[in-house]
Amino acid sequence: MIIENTLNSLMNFIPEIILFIMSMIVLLAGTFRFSTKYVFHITLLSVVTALLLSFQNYAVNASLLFNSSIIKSNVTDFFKYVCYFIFLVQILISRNYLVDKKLASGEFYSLLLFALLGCFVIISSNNLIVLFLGIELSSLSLYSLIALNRSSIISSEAAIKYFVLSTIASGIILFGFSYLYGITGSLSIEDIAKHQNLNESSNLYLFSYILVFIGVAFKFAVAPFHMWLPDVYEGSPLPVTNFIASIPKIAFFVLAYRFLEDNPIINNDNFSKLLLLLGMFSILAGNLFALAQKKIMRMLAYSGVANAGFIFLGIFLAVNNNFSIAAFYVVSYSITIVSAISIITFMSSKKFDLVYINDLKGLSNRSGYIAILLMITLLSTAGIPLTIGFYAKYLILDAMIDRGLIIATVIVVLMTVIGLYYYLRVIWFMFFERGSNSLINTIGKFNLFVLSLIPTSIILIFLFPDYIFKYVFEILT
Amino acid sequence: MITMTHYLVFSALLFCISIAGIFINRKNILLLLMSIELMLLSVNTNFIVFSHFSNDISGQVFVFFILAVAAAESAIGLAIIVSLYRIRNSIEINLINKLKG
Amino acid sequence: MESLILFIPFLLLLSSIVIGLSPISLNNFYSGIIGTLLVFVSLVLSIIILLDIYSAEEIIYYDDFYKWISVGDLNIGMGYLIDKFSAIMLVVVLSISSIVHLYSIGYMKEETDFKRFFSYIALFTFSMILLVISNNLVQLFIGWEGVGLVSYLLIGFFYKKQSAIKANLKAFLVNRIGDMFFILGIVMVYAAFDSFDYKTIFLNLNKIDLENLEIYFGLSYIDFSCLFLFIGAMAKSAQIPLHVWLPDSMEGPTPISALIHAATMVTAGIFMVGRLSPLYVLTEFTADFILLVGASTALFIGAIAIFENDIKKVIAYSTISQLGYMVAALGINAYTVSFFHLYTHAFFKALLFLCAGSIIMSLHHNQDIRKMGGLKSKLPITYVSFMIGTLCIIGFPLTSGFFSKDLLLEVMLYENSSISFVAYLMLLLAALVTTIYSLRLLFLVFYNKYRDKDFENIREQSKIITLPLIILSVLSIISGYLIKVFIDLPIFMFGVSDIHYNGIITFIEHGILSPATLALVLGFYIAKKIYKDKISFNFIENNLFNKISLIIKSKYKFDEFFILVSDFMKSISFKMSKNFDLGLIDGWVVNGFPKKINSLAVLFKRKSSGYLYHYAFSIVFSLVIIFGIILARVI
Amino acid sequence: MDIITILFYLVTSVIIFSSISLVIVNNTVHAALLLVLIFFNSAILWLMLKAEFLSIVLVLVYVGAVLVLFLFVIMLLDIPVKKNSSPKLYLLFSVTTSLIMFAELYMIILFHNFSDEANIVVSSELNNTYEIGLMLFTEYVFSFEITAFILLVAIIAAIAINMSKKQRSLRQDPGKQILENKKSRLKIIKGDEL
Amino acid sequence: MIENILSLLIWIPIISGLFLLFFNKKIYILNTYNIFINFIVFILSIFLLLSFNESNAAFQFVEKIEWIPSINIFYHLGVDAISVLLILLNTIIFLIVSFYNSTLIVKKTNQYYASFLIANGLTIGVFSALDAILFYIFFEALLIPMFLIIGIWGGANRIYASIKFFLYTFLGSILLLVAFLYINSSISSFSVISFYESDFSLIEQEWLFIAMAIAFAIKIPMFPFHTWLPDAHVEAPTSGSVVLAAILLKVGAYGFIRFVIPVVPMGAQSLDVFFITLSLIAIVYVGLVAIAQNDMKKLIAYSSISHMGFVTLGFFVIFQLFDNTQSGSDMIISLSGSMYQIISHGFVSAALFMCVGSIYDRYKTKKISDLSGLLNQMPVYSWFFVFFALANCGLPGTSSFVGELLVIMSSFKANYIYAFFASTTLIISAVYSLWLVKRVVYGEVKITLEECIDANLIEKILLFVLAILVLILGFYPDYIMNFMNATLENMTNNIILKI
Repeated sequence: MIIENTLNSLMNFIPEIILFIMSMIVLLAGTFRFSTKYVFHITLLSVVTALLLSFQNYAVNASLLFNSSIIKSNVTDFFKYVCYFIFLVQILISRNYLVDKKLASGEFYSLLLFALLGCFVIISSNNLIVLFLGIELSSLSLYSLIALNRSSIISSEAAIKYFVLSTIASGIILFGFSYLYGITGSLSIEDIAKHQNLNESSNLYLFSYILVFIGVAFKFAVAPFHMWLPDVYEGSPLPVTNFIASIPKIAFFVLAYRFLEDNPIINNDNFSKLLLLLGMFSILAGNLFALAQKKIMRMLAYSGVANAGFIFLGIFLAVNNNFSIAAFYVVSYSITIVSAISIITFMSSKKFDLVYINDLKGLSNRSGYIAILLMITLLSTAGIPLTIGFYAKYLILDAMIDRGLIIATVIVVLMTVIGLYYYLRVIWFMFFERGSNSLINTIGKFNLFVLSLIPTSIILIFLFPDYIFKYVFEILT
Repeated sequence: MITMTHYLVFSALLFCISIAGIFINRKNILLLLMSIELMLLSVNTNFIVFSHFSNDISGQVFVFFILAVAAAESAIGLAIIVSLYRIRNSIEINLINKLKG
Repeated sequence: MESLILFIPFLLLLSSIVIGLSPISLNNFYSGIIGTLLVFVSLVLSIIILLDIYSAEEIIYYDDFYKWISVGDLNIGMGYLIDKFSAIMLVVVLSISSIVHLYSIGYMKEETDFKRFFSYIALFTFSMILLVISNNLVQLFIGWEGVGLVSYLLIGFFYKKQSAIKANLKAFLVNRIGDMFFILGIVMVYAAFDSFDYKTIFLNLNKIDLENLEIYFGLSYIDFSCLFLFIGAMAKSAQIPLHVWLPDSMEGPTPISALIHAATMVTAGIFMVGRLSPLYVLTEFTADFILLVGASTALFIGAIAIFENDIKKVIAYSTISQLGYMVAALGINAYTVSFFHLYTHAFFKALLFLCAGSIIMSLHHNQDIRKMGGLKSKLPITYVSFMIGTLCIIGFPLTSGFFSKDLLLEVMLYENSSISFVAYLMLLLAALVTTIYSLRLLFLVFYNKYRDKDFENIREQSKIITLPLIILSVLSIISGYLIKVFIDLPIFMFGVSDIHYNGIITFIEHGILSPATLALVLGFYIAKKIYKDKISFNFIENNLFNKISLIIKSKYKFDEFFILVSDFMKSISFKMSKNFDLGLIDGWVVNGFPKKINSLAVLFKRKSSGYLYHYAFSIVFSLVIIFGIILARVI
Repeated sequence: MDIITILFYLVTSVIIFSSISLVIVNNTVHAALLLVLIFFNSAILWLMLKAEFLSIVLVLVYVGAVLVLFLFVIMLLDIPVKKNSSPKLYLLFSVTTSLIMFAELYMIILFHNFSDEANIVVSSELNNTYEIGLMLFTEYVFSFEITAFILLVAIIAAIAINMSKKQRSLRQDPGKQILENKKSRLKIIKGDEL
Repeated sequence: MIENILSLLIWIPIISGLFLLFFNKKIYILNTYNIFINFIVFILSIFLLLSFNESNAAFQFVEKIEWIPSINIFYHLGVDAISVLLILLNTIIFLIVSFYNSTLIVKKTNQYYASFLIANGLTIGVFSALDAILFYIFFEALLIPMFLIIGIWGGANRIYASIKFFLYTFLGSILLLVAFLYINSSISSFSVISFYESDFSLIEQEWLFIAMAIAFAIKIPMFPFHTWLPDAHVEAPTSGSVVLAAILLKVGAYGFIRFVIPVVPMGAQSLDVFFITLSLIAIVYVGLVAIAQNDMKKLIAYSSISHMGFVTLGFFVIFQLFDNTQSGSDMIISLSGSMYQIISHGFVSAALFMCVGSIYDRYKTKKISDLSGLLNQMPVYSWFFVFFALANCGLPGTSSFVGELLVIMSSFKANYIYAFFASTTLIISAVYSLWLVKRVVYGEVKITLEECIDANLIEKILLFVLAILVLILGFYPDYIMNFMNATLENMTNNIILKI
């Protein structure tokens, strides 16, 4: 029976299995000194295959696999699609960059696939053990990916910082897990949530949840747990940054969703206030720090901190199991930031790393097209209408006002205005300043096409958002 | 009589010491790694305590996995430290602040 | 007949537009002729209308051309109200205008901007007509501002001359001060009667419970509104202290001075008060105020003319002084009398200005009377005309000025109040002053010897210049004999029933025997002795007299006062712009807050160390704080 | 005071003291050895909690493998012993913070009403190792596989990070240094190229 | 087509503008294209005007499509008389600007034209949106083309000005969003029509009022929020200034009359004295500040602020008018006056900025102290300049007078002190306008140009058209007054019911 069960589970988990297998093939291909071209194509092939298979495998109803340790539902599938999409864009764009930086190798791509898989495991996990392993799988792959850039001082620094701090966060999460296990006597997330339903609230339960969510806050880089993010953004190779900025956020959002779904703790005054305050503080700190940044990645990192604050607000607002607001925010932010970092990746070349915002001066003279793409992306991050980011912020603000948090809303809104300044600074550098850096790479028709995918969808979704809204609302409410 | 609370307080203390170890230490990055091991040890102890007192083996299974992962983690950590040492010729923590602001 | 009224403004507007926008190929002369003809046709039309009005009793043309605004309960039309009063005014304005048009063809023939000039004066006449025929206050105001505008444009006609563009700005701004109050007055009237329409206002005058209206600063509502309206008139009709613009406005071409700054526009204030006389009779304070302003203007500004050396400015000051007479008459509710003086004054003052223009042309734009003299022989027609004008202004018996001024003084005397008696004395003194400066001008310009070079080349101007002078001379003399018409003018509620008018002969007799004649004779004596015979009197050397003359020569420092005020405002506005707007609001608040936030951000950035243990510590520290707070809340 | 209690206090106090000294010790080798001590004592503690398999694993894997790796790296890098020189204020602050944290955790644990001993069913029939094995290969087989991948990642990473195709070390080559001249050492580049 | 005319009006220029971004051809093709599109839009708006039934106070040409039903947002368009007039103003100004642009030489011409086309469509969207969020989206989106216009094609200090413009207006508008969301959370609709039917408590209304009023006060701009405008004007290219002054400021005014006053009249009523004071400060103080300016564009910008003070004054005195007279008629008069001022200022300021822009093109300076005696070198321009300067100071017969008169009238009925301060504008506006004329137009020539180019044919025609419009509006305001009457009557009735 167990074997049948396992076989059935394997069949349902086939896209991930394929990815597991393919990642090892990629590794082998790298080991046997295939040219990096093949490695890249195999990676691409494996992701596309997995994506196609997972389309075919789309689950309308939730099903539990591997003895209830894995859950597969339309929620997990939705987020996985987003991850696949993002990942595809990332690897397509980063190809030239990696070759230029001599990073393209079998182990790089396979580690990237492992990181992706780790995130998928987080997304699908229904058990603390699997969850922990997923977190570790993705984190360990990411530490290594950063450290792979051996020649760079800042990369190794970023790696060690990320490593140590992330491990602390894992430790904190685990500590919380241990208490949860102790209270409920179960490792199943569902059971843990149910336990809270059955019993009256216990303080230890609350505190272990807080421990877990501090860990989550760390992974989201919510202030004051955000310090690693700018350093990692700056230090790691751009494709890795691109990954770190987007896919783990989605994965950890799903984690938060799992932990809070059907769980009355979200209505707990202390817990929800904590989420609210962390979110607000993060918006405040992120925007404030981003103002002074001169390096583009650090600026994006701090903007990421601010956006993580918004995600926390979204989670805070997920009363009555309505996670759709936060989910929409996460998805919209992730694809936007991927677009931004991809564009920066694209512009960096062999001789030149796009580090300072100043380097973007006069970009529109050199390539108006890229400048417009970047502008759309940044406006979306800022939440200006005509972009998907507007709806993301809109939903949050709307829900906050529905909750009667007027003053908090006004503060958030004012912070958004401050935040707008540093996005505008990039835009004005690109469009208003004269002179342009001739080292910036602007060629590559196919890459330009890939790059324009996200900005186009940002605007298209703005114009016709209803399908997405309906879908997200349906699966996450 | 040694109760569950005794064990839990002990592991909490261990947890606090290990975390303090991470930020009190200013010189040697290897000590950081050791502190992390210590932290995981405290977590493991917690799990085992709960597993023991609730007579449920799954906590111990978790500990098994944590041990495995911790080993992998320290391997990667040490690898990073070695590579850091190669490029900077030092692993002093208070020299690692090229990324800041 | 009534439909003819539409043609008058139309023709004038047509004239203005056609001449103003005509291509360069249109000859200056012909365009002048076109303009003059159109005005002349209007004049003919207006005379027909006047005759029509007088053909029967109680004919009033009243209608709207079109609705200007109708919104809510508010209805403002563009229309006309022609009664005897406005019909006469119409004729006066159009006749002076057509004469000036004619004169200008000659006077302006060498100017490059000839057509612009004609376009302007046609526009002016249009605005003036709009003002005169208006049947509501808003239209009045539109005309009022329109004439002000053209006055502004014409004073600045020689736009390269700094003095001209200063003068026109000054004229406009001073008028604007008046306009501000004028519009407030209009609005006050509207607020009380809920209409701008004369008819509605006058009809409701009795229905409105005047007692019930608010009282501001101890003055009744009507007092206040009339006062504000009158302040508007003060600016337009150059009364103390808002007269300062008129002498400067002599920078404009001379025909303009005749048309706008003597005969028509400046009398708009008088006309307005006359128009609104039903309101003004309800006021007490304002009437006294008007009386005093008028009398003091007549006397004190007249006195300045004695010491003025610019021929046009002398006439300008005399205009102000004469306007003072009219205003003073308004102050005792003797509107017909005031209007009568307006009417006679229009002709002889226009005449004087045109003569001055002729002299100036002949002397190649020399306006300084100290350099003139003995022109009697060289410019005979001008001399005679000027003489007639002077006689009129000093009220020489049987000239028009005699009738109007004497009537005015008589009425003033008969008014039973102490204020009006003081005013009477002032006006009497003003008559003396008038005589002195007018004759001084006459003597200095035409008698004795020429005091500048090139006497030989001076010659009389062409017929096109002299013809208007002749026409106006005739009109100046005969216009006074229509006194009966004015005394019987019916539209004023309180006409001159107090005046015992027993026919023209009696009036003349009475007039000659009045104190005014004494003033005339005395003035003639003094002027002749000083300016013609160059005899110096002892009392001139008198210390007191010196002081007085110094005060008068300083023009009572009105200009300086206005400059002071404007400098003060300017410095305030500069200070506000720099310190408050750019400094406080923009610099400190609008840019200041972002700057503070930015410096805060930079500070944070600089303070962050980048050390791993600090990061770890901050994580743990936050955790401890969060735990602490929640523990405190839970327990 | 039964033997278990005495043992508990003995073991825990050893662990606590060694961990405190681990945190403040300067010599890395000493620290590693202290860690060995801690792990051994923990193994004893776990034995007391009837987790025989795990305590064996702890000794085997940690002491036998991980700490040897640590020692290996310590020896490899041969880092001179340097005194930990935290500023006093910072030290005070951090120690206080940790103490407060402990106090908070202590309170949290204390306030929770654990049903002590109520659940303890004395030793089931099956032995500990068997039970864990059963769980591992039935219920947690998926997790087990992932762990395999994690270890794979660790292997790849450890190799890839340090595998160098050419000499990248910053150690200076004296021969090269001697050959350098002023021109080759100083290269002027424009500010905006940075 | 007639049912979708609003959509056409919005999307034709936007889509053709987007097309233009990727369409860089010879300049005359671009010119023709640009003018052609603007002309089509203009014709459509004329068509809208003609087919609009002004006696019907309800919204007309309503289009309501489910856009995002899941969050209750509709693609809901519709116009009443106010919107129709503003749309017409908008299309006229953009047509004029498109002609004017064809006389200029700018870099990145296609993008320049595209920005204007997009701005055109978005503004029409602002004026015709009946869904609050749709309005907000257009309102915000409008910032982007203007931001780019100022930032890319602006003067030396353009970045500062454009950022200030963008951030400042964004700050305001995001508060507006908060207010909209709050309203939605209690009436669960974003439709303007249901906004009008909403019923909030006084304290709610006050806060909503503050949030919305700040947004629009920044946009209009009202007194303490005005400092972005001079900077933006000074740095913007001429056409940008024209659009900014003639259209964008009106968006703020439109917001007041569409969203603030009818939706939260009680809030407005309880704070009206404060806003009246601000308006009066704008009229007097900002007017005085305008006098001190040495940059022509700055001067006109400040004068715009001062004139907008009249608009807000007219909006906010209506409550006191109602208290004093208990009748809607005076309120209608006051609102009509403000609306008229809006329209009139659109034309006058547009013309003034065009004049200044052309002077700048020729003399390369906007400093008043550098210029003198323009009349000698470019007479046609100068006379237009004088004309519009006079119109700017509210000379009767020009359109500005009508609005000023009505507002002064209404404010007197509310309180004589308001009228007193409001009427000082007669002096102040005359001082700054005519002093400007005196220093710039009259006098002797200071800078002699090698070849002095007076207005070319297009410029002459444009200025002439504007002048004629100003005069027609000045002499025959009744058409527009009648046009708005039913709408305003309906609006005042609503307000009266709610207060």
